[in-house]
Amino acid sequence: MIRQHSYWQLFSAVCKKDLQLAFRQRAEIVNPLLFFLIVITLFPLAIGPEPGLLARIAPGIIWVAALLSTMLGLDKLFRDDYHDGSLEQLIASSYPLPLTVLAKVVAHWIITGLPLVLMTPLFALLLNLDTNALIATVLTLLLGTPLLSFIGAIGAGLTVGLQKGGILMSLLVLPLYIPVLIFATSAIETSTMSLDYSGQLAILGAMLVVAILSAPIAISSALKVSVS
Amino acid sequence: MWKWLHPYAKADRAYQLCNTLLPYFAVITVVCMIVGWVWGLAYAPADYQQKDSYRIIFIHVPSAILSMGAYSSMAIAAIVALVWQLRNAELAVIAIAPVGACVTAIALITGAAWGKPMWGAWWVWDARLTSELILLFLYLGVLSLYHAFEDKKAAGRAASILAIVGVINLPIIHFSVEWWNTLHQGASITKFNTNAIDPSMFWPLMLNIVAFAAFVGTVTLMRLKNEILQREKHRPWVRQLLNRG
Amino acid sequence: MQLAGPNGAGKTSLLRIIAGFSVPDEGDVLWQGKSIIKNYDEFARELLFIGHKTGVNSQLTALENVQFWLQIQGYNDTQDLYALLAKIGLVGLEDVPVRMLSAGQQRRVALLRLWLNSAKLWVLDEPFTALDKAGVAFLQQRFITHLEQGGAILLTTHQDLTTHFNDLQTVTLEYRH
Amino acid sequence: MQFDSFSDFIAMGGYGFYVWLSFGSCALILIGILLSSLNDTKRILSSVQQQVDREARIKQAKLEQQV
Repeated sequence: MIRQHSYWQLFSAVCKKDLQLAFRQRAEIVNPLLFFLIVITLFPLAIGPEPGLLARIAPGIIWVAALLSTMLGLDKLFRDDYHDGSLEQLIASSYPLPLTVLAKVVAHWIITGLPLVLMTPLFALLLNLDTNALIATVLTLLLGTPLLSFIGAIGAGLTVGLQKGGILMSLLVLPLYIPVLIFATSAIETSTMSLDYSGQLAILGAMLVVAILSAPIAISSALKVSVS
Repeated sequence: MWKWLHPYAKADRAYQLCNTLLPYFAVITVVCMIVGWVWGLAYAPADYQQKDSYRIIFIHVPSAILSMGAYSSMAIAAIVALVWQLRNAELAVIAIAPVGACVTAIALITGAAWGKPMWGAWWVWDARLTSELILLFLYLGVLSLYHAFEDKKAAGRAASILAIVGVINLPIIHFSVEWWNTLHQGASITKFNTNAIDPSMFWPLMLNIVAFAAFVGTVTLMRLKNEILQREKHRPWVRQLLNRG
Repeated sequence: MQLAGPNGAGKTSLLRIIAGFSVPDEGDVLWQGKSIIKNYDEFARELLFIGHKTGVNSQLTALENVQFWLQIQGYNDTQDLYALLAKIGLVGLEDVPVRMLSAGQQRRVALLRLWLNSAKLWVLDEPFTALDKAGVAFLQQRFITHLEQGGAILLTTHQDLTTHFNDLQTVTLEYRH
Repeated sequence: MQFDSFSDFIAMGGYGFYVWLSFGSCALILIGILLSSLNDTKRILSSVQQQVDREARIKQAKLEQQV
């Protein structure tokens, strides 16, 4: 048999498998989105529907809802592979594990993060957000949700071997999300005042680059601990 | 009546019944929808207050009525399914749910498109729109519960229970939202003064309501056929269908 | 080489240390004179591990599983996978999600890896579980060809293998408190 | 007919965008669910056909083994 090592082949194979699984059970994609939508609906019901008030708190609502709904899918990121033994096979494969992990995180973002970004205009309508703030929200989500996937995957990797890792994982991960939340909401806040918010975006971008470079290594060590 | 209905508890008979009913529903849908839309869009007089934007009513009101109607018929099917243990009724619950969700989505979208010129905002947290949104969540809940189960028998029963719970909750939700709304913004905006509706607008509206109802019926029958086929996949009568078609 | 011993003696733990998933408290595992912990990537290229958890995704079909393994191992899938699946007794079940198959059939899907790999060292944890007689015989046949090609097999099993393999070495672990 | 010309009809007295947006999205959704239902029928029937073929193949393989 011919054996050719191509990193791209591994990356696309792992990515493709996860996407294929997600599209086979569409609930995985749809349910976090619905959760997001329902959480957003709860806020006007709880604090009243005045458009001005809603527009003011909208960035906070959207981002907190985004944090919670990406949390939902994280638990599943490595769990199935852990339980059926695929994770061991991936570790024992001759490819570097961080690359495999990167592929899985990218797939996770396509499944949970990207739909959120695409649906944002709808949420903006519900919360009476103006166009400026909408653009800022989309941009921050575009930079921020992959960050959430990377940071969350570290927590998921650490807790995958535990019996009831779900809640523990949220406790580990949510504090790590705080910087993302701060810079993202501050960018949107600034945009509503028609000021320049490229600084906050630059910080988010820098954090994303650091995450892409370092998180896969952290995640693979976490997975090795969980498997042993 | 029971004697008359009983043979249709069998899957292949129910399938045939769907097949016989389907053309009638389809014809009514096509005729009423074409006439209703042309009448509503081109021939009905413009409203003196809202001008031509009011024409959205010819799809907004039918879809809003049908979103409720489809939910109640789904709940009735669910009750029949649970009380008489009729599997076909369970399948009907699952057949109606996606159609109902679509009609609800239409009501929401047309409501938003009507709201923009009238209230100046695409979305207003108005009592009726909010209840409609919650209704959409209920539909989607039934659907995703059904698809989450591996065992479709259990799935049908679970979805039926949820549909019944939803229909009991629906009035409570509606009144609480109404109360929430009046608490926050005084009297809610009334879109349409119903007793003043002119016959020249009333008849096309009626026609469109019939068209929507027939459409819901048509698609429900089609989906019911699918569900029956899916469940009876391994039976010989389904395999015979292959040879014929 | 067979690893024997009563339940709970530590066969699986030892296999997992040898495969490099767990780190031993003391000592080291050497493969061709080199520590596997330090040279894991090199070792992984020569290793095929099938544990209790078989690494078969139950949502995907047998065919999709096999294609995925080939890809993550870096092989180009040029061979006729249908013929291979037929050989192992999965005719007509290629495009059924694995979760619909019986336990023995699922095990067969996992064991397909033995035909799709050029690894020298096979580490197998209870490969015969859930297989029927024909399956066991078929698997032993595959073991013999692998050994003839100069490969090594380390496995745990409760079956008696001495009748089929002449130079079988058995290491027996004892249960200690 | 309420409108003098076709362009009047499209303009809907200045509300054209909203009216056609609602009617358009409505038509889109209705056609969408209709097509997806038709597609489901096709999918189910083809899966039945697949199952029939599969059983035939298993039978064939068993026959070959016996020979």
